[in-house]
Amino acid sequence: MARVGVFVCYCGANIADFIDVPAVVEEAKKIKEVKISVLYKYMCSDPGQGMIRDAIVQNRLTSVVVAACSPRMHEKTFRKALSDAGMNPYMLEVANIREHSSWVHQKDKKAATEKANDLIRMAIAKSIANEQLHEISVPVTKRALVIGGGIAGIQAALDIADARIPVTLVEKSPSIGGRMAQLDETFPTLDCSQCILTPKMVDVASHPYIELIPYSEVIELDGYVGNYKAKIKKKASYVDFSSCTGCGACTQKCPVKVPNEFNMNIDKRKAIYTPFPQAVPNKPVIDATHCTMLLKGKCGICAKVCEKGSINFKMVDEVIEREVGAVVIATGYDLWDPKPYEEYGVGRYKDIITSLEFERMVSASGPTNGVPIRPSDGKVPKNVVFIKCIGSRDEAKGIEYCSKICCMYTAKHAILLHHKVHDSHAYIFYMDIRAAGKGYEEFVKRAQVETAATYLRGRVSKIYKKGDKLMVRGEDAQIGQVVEVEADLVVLATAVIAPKDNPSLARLLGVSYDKYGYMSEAHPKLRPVETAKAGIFLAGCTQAPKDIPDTVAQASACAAKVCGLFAGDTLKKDPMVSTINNEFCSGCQNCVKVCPYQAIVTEEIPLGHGSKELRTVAKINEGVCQGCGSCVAICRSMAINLAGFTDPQIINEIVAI
Amino acid sequence: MITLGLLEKNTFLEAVNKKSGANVLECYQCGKCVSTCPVSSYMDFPPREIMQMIKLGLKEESYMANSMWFCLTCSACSGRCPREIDIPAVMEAIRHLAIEENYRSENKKVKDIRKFHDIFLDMIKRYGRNYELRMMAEFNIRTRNLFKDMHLAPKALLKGKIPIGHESTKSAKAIQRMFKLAGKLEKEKR
Amino acid sequence: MNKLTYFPGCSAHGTSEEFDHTLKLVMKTLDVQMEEIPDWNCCGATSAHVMTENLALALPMRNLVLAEKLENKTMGIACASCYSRMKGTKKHLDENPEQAKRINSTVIDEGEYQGTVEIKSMLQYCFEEIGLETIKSKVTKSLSGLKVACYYGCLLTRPKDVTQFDSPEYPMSMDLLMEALGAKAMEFDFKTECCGASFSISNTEVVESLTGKILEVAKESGAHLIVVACPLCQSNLDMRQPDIEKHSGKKLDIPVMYFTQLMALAFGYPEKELRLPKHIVPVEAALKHIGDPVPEPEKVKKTKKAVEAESEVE
Amino acid sequence: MDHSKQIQDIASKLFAENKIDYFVGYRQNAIDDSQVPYLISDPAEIPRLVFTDRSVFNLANYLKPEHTRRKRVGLVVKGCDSRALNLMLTESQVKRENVYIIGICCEGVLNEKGEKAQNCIECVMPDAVVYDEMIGTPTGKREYIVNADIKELATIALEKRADYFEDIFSNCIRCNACRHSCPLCYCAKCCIDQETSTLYHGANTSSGAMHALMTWSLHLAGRCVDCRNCEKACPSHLPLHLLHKQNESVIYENFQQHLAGMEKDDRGAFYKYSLSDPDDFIL
Amino acid sequence: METEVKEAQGKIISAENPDIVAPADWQPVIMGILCNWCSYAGSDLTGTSRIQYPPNIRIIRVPCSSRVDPWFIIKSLQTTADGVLISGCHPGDCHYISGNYFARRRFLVTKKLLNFVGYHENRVQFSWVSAAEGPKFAKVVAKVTEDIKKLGPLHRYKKENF
Repeated sequence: MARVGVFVCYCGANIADFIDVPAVVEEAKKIKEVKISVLYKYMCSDPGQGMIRDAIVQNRLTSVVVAACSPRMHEKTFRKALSDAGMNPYMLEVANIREHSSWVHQKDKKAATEKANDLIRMAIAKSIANEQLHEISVPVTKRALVIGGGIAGIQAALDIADARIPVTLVEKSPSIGGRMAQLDETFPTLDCSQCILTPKMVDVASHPYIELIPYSEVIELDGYVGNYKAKIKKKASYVDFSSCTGCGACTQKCPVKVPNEFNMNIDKRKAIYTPFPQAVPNKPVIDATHCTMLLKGKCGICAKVCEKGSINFKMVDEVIEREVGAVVIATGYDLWDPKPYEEYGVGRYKDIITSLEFERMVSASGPTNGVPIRPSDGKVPKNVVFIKCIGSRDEAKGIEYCSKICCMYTAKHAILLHHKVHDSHAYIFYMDIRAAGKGYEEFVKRAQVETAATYLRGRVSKIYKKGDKLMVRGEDAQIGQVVEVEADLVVLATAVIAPKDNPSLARLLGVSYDKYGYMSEAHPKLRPVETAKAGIFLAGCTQAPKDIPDTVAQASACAAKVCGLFAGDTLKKDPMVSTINNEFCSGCQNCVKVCPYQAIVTEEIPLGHGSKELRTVAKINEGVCQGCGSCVAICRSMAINLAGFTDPQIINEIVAI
Repeated sequence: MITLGLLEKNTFLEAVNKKSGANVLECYQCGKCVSTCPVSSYMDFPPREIMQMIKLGLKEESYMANSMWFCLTCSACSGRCPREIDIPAVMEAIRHLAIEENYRSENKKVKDIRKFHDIFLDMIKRYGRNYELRMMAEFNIRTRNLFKDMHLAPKALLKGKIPIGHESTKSAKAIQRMFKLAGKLEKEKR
Repeated sequence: MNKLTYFPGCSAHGTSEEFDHTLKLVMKTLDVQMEEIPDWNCCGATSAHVMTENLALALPMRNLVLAEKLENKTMGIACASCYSRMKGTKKHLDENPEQAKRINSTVIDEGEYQGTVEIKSMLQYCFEEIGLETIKSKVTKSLSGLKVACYYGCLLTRPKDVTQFDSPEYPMSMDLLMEALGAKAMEFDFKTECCGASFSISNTEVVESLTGKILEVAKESGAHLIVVACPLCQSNLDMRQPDIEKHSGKKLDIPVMYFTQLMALAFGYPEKELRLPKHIVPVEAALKHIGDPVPEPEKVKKTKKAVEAESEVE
Repeated sequence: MDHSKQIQDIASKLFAENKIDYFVGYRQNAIDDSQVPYLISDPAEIPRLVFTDRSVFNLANYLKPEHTRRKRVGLVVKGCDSRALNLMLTESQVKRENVYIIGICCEGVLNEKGEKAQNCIECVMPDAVVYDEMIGTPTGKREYIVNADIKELATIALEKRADYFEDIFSNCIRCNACRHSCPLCYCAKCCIDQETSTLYHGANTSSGAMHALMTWSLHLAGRCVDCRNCEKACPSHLPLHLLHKQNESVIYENFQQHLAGMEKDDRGAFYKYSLSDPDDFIL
Repeated sequence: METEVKEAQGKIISAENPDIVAPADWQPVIMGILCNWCSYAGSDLTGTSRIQYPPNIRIIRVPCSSRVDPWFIIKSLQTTADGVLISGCHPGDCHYISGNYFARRRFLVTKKLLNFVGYHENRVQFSWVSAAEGPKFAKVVAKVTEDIKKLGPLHRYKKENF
């Protein structure tokens, strides 16, 4: 006979004001299994938990029902109280009478009370069918996988490796460095991006605990926290990295010229190339979509000039496997294509460029040797108009959110423009200046005062051509007048968006993503680096737009999380997993098909007691099982059950009202 | 100086939102409408400022402004608005509210514009269709500016640009009935 | 033979008779039978919606109800203002059936409103229903050598959710149509800037400044003439030109023609059918450019290789 | 349609070559002109094997796991039977190497009244889809026809339909013959018989029957091949096909025209999904 | 299979059995089965945002909408509930990757089958409510409650209870 204790919480006034709590307590007493039913102001407080502990011992309770706030809030708290009293913590059920009753039926106390009664009845009925469960412990593979070799991935990999935990760093492009490598100088200190980034890149390459796999992608991830198995596709580079010395003879002699994506297609690179001079690893790869040898079997000059014989046109993609315990996603960001701004003539006017194109132009190692030019005629511009919020904060054409970094880098661009072209002038159309950060407002002031950039508050409405100038029309709300600026060059601060591959990567990794394609963190405030999937973490812009300091901070936080995860030899896991009753399993294996985690395998068991003949049944890997219950619902013979949510428990709830 | 009290219930904002179907609160004052608007420089308050005035509940000031009378309903602003606010509908809503509540601007231009529209509607009421020369003439008579555009008239007439005769719908009665019933509907609404 | 319900609008029988006339010629060549809505009335533009909501809906509704009685369910509208009023009204009525019922009571003598007529501007009709290929096939006299600036005005493509046609910022349908006739459409930034039509009588000062800017930019684009698809645009741009020249001191002298006039010309109708004398700014000089030698487009040096995904080989 | 001779020849051959231990076919019933399933292990009984348009039963039901685990069986299957067999193979209930399948290109069988049976009129696949040896000329897949009965029922008023089905369910005597006659009901222990569920599935009442039959039909949804063994077995003559055909039509219409057992390794509509599945019924 | 909802003066007539009439203030019981990660979290958010909705729903927490076996629905209708609402994560957002896609198929077939044997289609409803959609949850519950209130008490198969 079950002996249930019911503990009803006032939650201060939160519950008591809208539910007749004493009546609820009395109602619960009418159920014959209920041995004690009491109320208290704050069940979650120490005295409240003490009440539960005492009642368990005194009344020899077999299960406990707490009627309080959502189980998502305090289930863990109360479970701990149960185990402190020597009871199996999973004999607890929480009736959610706050979020589900008192807070949502504040105008009808009677109905709210009735509902609370029912919710408690359901919880009591369920708790009677509860079973004793025990935490599962699983072993851990102490190796981390970092996806993406931008500054976020680099920082995370270095921090984890410094804790002497092996790291596999996978980068999609031929070199690590990411977006930061494309930048000229960085706000708010104007230190050169290359100067602070390249030493870290070299550290990655030489770190004994880091395995760098460039020009490759993660294509599959199986397993679960502590025990992931990743498949990594190494794209064919057609260059044997082990023998290549990076002398560069091949790239010099290659006759095929291709738009250079690292320089935003402003200049050309070769079909065999290293993305930029400081690339790590500094080994070239062949772009198979443009190499005439690979396309038509003609040329092969690179192979002829290579003294080491490192060129191998027969190389194919290779899939390698790595067992890892944790994953850090650091896939960075893309920039929004401003095509929808038809009123600006984007696409029609060559002298409208994006901010990253400008960044490459002013970069000393960039395609124009650090001098901004007009793409239409190659002249150095004097009047440059910068327009912020292109795509950002624009529901109609772009995205709703603020891209966070544009205010700062536009101020930087104004300063850089002044550095490179002394007799130039920068006009900046803005809506708001968002400069919250250490040294940021001071930096904007520098742009406004030292550089004397003209800030005009208003969104630009139209750009049209007049002679060889572009007329930029917008309101300056400060003076309440429409102004037109004669521009030589217009720079659009395009929005930061999630990489377009993010959703497919998220699905592959089994983590969720938001409507913009950014990876979702487990909690926006309290768990900002974890995903909802245990053992997978987020660093940098893959989660939301961020500047470099924030990105680095989050990457280091990821590293701390990974190190924490790997601190012990095993992991503890909730016991809410599926179990199979072999007696009923007919071995149809449909459950294997629906399991999203490949947690179900088959095994051969004796046909009967002592029988030599075997039959096939399903078997659940409880380390892998996440407890979704898909298999339970499709098992026709009810051979599978999900601990904590068994059929009897749920049916008890249904019929309890 | 305007003193802003406790805005307990901004009835003006509610009325404008209801009539226009837009939500003025969405405006974040980027000013793209102002530089888009071909006539914003003629307005007392350009669209952006009107939006803010509605938010502040400045009813009289809005009604007495000439902005909504200058709005050409060309929809350029709403097409470019990053928050997709139907600004012409907001302008139209203020205009209709001002008419309903009998606010009359003393601004000469506004008076002219209103007069023109009155004549136009009168023309339709009488003939069912519109007749440009007659309209132009009547407008000039009513605005006591007999010779406005007269230098254009001979040339236009000479070139057959503006025909002398005019036509009307056969069932002018139906149109008159429509005017009467529509007017009644307008009153019922209030 | 295609059938088309036709709503000419007040100007077609007034100031823009040449538009109406050439439109009918063009449609004849294109094998479209136009049926004018019997006893149509003014749509109310540009005054009804300014003053009263109900009347602004009732006037177009009467026309819609009359049009629904005809067999054909596609309606072509010549004037952009009428087009915008009618299509906007239809959209509003369809979205607010209750109000539609109320407004219907004012024109109930004509019948019940169903909402079955599809509304297109004549430009849209030519572009979407007839198609450039058919139009091209009817061209007997190519307009090559003629450079035109296509001016759409505000209401042909705006608001986008009402018109559902072309880009509201940089439309290309008329440009493509002109190219099909052999003319060259110039890059023209003020395609959809407003000309201030509704103030053409009441507030000429505004109109002059707006049209002045449009004409200036059109002139700068190198066009010989401006092509329009709306009577109000035409009369504003054409009639106000002498005044603008006088006030600004700048010589403009750029004629403004309807796209149908040029279509008629290309289809082989004689010039007198275009009713050219009705234009305030003389057209004849501009039309002399037809047949001007067209510079050959620059030959691509390595045609074959240029096609290959942007890559080039030294 | 009379393939008796061919079947007898094949059976003889199989026994002679020692390829099978058992042969399952049909024999004439002694009391009327109907046929009953016939399992033989002795070649001497081969002459009693027949196959005509009276061979209505689905013999795949004779292949529950214990049969083929040790013994090799020769089996006659029509189109629908073969689809059931296909599913059983996919669901690992039959060892393919231990079964010799004689597939029939079926021309349709008769009902008790001697007319062509409804499921044969509406049959989508008369030819066997899995076989070692084929008898007859294949005519191929036919167009899917929505069952005439459910089409008719869908048109009548809700409360009338509810009455109709309450009648059906109250006539169920819970003998479980339907389940035992179904080749796809091979579970070691049916959920309806289990301790945990008997508590809730109810007693022999219309309510209990409703629950049991609905659950049963949902377990067969996307798997039922419309052989109507269940209906033939039902002593109360309940129109059990209604439930199955209803599910089948919903699945066919909404889930890429899925039909049970048509392809090898297809497990049924509930064990896969498409991103484009209907979503409009969800708020 | 659309069926009209009958209305009578001041009374509610059961959609499935016109003989059953309930008073106008009759309150249905609705069984709500919510997935833990999206809809249950969403319903918690409704609570924390204090958005009010009708009190007729009784909520059961399951890990995922794919845990919902159709017989839970049938059982609810047979025993305690006048209607059932099942809610899960939006397609693509399932915490368990694909659970809701499998569930969606079962739900459609179950809903149609129940309608076929004589339950009004509004008795069983489904929704996708994310953890962020507190207001949507309230809206969904209000709609479902209103729908089911119109249908009147569910009487069939209940007389014998179980």
